[in-house]
Amino acid sequence: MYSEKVMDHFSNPRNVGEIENANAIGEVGNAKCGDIMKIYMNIEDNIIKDAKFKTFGCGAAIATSSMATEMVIGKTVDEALALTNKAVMEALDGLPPEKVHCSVLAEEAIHSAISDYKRRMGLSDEEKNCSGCCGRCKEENE
Amino acid sequence: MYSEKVMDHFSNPRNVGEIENANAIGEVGNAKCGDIMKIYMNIEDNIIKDAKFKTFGCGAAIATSSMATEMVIGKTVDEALALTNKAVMEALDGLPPEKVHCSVLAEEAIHSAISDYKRRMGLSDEEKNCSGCCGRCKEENE
Amino acid sequence: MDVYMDNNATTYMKKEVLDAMLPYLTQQYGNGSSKFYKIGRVAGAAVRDARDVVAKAIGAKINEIYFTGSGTEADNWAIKGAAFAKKDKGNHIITTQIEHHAVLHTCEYLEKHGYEVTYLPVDEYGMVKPDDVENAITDKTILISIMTANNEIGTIQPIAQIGKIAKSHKILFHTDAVQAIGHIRVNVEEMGVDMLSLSAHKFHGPKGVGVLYIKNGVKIDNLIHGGGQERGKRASTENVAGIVGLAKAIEIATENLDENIKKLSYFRDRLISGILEKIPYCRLNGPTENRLCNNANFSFRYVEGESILMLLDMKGVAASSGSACASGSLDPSHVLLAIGLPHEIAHGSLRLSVGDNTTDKDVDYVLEVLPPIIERLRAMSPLYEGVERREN
Amino acid sequence: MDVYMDNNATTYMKKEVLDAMLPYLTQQYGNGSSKFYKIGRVAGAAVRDARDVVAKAIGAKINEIYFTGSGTEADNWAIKGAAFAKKDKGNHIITTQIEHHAVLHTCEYLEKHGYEVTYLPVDEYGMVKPDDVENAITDKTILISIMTANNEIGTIQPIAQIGKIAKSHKILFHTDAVQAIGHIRVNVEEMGVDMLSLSAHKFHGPKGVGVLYIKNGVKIDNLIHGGGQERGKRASTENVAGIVGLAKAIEIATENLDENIKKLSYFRDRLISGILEKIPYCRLNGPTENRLCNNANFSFRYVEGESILMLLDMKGVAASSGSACASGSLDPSHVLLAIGLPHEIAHGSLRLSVGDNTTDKDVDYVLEVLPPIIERLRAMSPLYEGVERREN
Ligand SMILES: Cc1ncc(COP(=O)(O)O)c(C=O)c1O
Ligand SMILES: Cc1ncc(COP(=O)(O)O)c(C=O)c1O
Repeated sequence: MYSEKVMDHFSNPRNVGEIENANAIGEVGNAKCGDIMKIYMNIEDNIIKDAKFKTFGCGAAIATSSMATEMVIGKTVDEALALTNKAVMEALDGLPPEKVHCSVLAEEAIHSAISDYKRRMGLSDEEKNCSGCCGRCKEENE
Repeated sequence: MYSEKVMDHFSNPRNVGEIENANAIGEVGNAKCGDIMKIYMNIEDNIIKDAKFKTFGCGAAIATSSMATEMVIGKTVDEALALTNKAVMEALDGLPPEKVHCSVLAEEAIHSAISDYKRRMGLSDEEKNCSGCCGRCKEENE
Repeated sequence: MDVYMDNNATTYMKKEVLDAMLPYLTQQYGNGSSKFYKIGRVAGAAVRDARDVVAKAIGAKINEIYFTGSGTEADNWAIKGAAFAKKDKGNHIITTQIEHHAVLHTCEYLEKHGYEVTYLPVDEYGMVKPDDVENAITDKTILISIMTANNEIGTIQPIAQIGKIAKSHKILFHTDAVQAIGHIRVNVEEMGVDMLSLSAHKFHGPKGVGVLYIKNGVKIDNLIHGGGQERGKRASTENVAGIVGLAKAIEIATENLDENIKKLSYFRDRLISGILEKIPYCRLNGPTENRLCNNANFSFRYVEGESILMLLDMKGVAASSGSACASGSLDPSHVLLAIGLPHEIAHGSLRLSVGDNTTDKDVDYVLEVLPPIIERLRAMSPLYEGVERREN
Repeated sequence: MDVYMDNNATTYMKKEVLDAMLPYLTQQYGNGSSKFYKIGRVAGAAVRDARDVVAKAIGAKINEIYFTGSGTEADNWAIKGAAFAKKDKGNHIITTQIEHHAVLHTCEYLEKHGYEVTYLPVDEYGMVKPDDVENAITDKTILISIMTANNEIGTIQPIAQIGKIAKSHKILFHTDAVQAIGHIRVNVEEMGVDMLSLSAHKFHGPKGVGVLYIKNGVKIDNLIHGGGQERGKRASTENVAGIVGLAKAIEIATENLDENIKKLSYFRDRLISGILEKIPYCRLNGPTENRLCNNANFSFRYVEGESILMLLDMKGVAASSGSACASGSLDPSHVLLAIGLPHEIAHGSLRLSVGDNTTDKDVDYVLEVLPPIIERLRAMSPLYEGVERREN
């Protein structure tokens, strides 16, 4: 069901772990829904120097976390904010329909970490309007 | 589905044909229902000297005609009248449930021929109350 | 000599079909819905590939193919599923008097539950008139179900014409194409159908597996509720081997369609002309044109069908009859009655249906053994007495 | 190394079963209802013999056995058939929260059609209380449907006790015994059931064939209408090979029942004690007594089930999970929720179900590869962070 890229990122996830003294931490999802993504970043001079994650969730959740962290490292904050779930999915050669929400979660986790960073830096009082959940739990069961 | 006896009487039916100058002829059933049995007898001194049949119908109809004619030959008229469909069935080692009506038809054919004989002989004005049909066509489709 | 002449009832399974199935009856026993381990994915992929093959064979999209446990289940699902789903729109169904019992008894069941069903008559060849279909439509009509080809007398219906009528009135149109695969071109687009039923064992596939094609966008109720198989529409652990067998069989049947039709028609026509020539008081039931290439059906006056079958069986010939006795029911075939045969003639019917393994020898043999069988039964028949006498 | 630990999902087909089926997939291709020729009679006799074997295996009479296209179809038929047949008597059905979807979704469908369904709760081990059944009965109750043994957590229900209650209230009682054959003694008399469902592929038979036992005298509506097969109660050309395979499989399963139970329990118990011992923050779901001899089910805190399955698959181990992700649905297993697990713990579940070909080596291997998998996922889990810290 998963692409080779997904399988690769699931079985050899990049950037697993925590960053001590991270200046940007975001956590989205909740255990009830079965996915939690926590992303740690080290941002210097508006550039994401490092990113790591911890994820409780399915194969796709782990693979998207891995891919998303890989994709933002080296990017500016604004570039990282522009990263969409679609881009993460494409980088993974696609996800099965019922797993698309994992890529949404990854996008949200990045946003959440950057919001945290901005708050810490006093750069912005604008709170990213994230529910802390990808919304999947509220979707109608078709 | 049929016993060996039935198959034997179907494939080598006894007493097929007509009797010229028969003094007892009975016909029961109708083409609409898919079975007609016509029995010819030669009755002398109250004894059935010969019996033959012609039957339009299924394997069981042919086998019961064959068996019934064989069973009445040599019998007195009263003995023949006492022949039940059950006796014919037993002699054939049984019939499938949906074919029981064929044995009823055979019993009725014998009765009908004997009634004919009695009428011809002026022996009885009592008409055998035979519908000319085993009644199967009127049965409820279960 | 053994001669199988009942291919409308069922067909032998091709070796290629069994070979395709065997892995899934042995090592590849995984559950087709278990995608998190290899043996399950192998099974799932086999089902997906099979779905693709079936879709291509009938001109459908892969997600319009639903596997079922039989042709009968497909018919039941299409008809009840549509009836229940559309019950707020109306309660009227149009079908014909010559459908298979899988359709007829389903419609009768719905009649007990408040639906109204029009059973259209057919002409003497078993043909439905498209005008009759159109005239039967009311503003309560929710479904038209008309078979592609009749299993007893082989009549091929003008499905594409009826499809146009159904479409112009925006009424769901189902066709039972169980007898059609391998015998005529079946293409859901050209036919203009919304639903179509198939059954593998009629085209050299395994028994116990069928297909319902449901056009994208058509919503019907489920018949078998449960797990999420078949995209949530038909629950049950997938019959992987059966599905693979069905696909292989339909692939072979459609690849070789023209050749098949030619070959089968040849044997059918030899049977028809041989029998009509050799046996008096005999009629061909069903049409001469627009007839299934493998079906021949006769009525022999003055004799009854079950007896014919039994005597044929003694000679090694397997065939079937629309006689009431042979079917265990009280009336002769509803199809033969619908084309206007009187009961007594319908009782004397014989269906010979040729197949992929039929040979000239088989046909010769039938033409050799059948006439004396009819002769013999007529000699025993009280109905024939008068005929003989009149003749002589 | 390949280790199959998902025998509750499906089982491999035994060689003896395939051997029994093969004649009916090759030369003996006759239609089981075509009794007027030899090849048909051979098929018909095979179906009759199979029916006899199944009847003997579950303590039923031969005319109480009806073959279906799956266990799911048997469940649908029993429940809808009873509901529709008894609708003048009442509209209330009693079942449990832990039934298979084949039962649950069928009941939900009936709810949309005016029926009322009580879904009884279960205790923390998945056990239904007979008193709860009795208390739920109203004068509208027409059917009780309670599974013999649960497919996820293995709980074996007190069916005989519930059977007595049903009988004393004169209410039809159906049980889904799909997981029971070959694992516990199944006898319809002792269980006091009116209807019972089976599915061949759960006991080393073929996929796509099941049985509904219907006690003589019990009248339910047909689900699949059509031809006269199965004594007019379940239409479709008989899946002769499948039916023969089912019979052979149930024969083997019941002949060797005691031996089987001993062997499977041994492997199950090795798994349970080994895993509970080696992996912290782990619980066994389901009971320790009255548990299917082949089923083990665990929850591992702080990790999610699909990831476990994927890592197990990479090691060649086939298993399943009640995690929402693994099932493609939104919620984790309704069974795990019904026994009171919070969502986050239910997500981290793993079902290992042993079978006839399980070996000590297989168990050793699972006990070797599973702990590092859980370890690895926990190391990645943000939920585990706190736990580690608290520990250290
Ligand atoms: C026209 C037609 N429809 C439906 C069926 C039912 O198919 P099955 O017996 O495979 O369910 C048959 C054959 O039996 C048929 O000939
Ligand atoms: C308890 C139970 N009931 C019903 C079923 C349905 O059986 P099938 O998938 O063979 O239709 C299953 C298995 O899938 C089951 O475990």
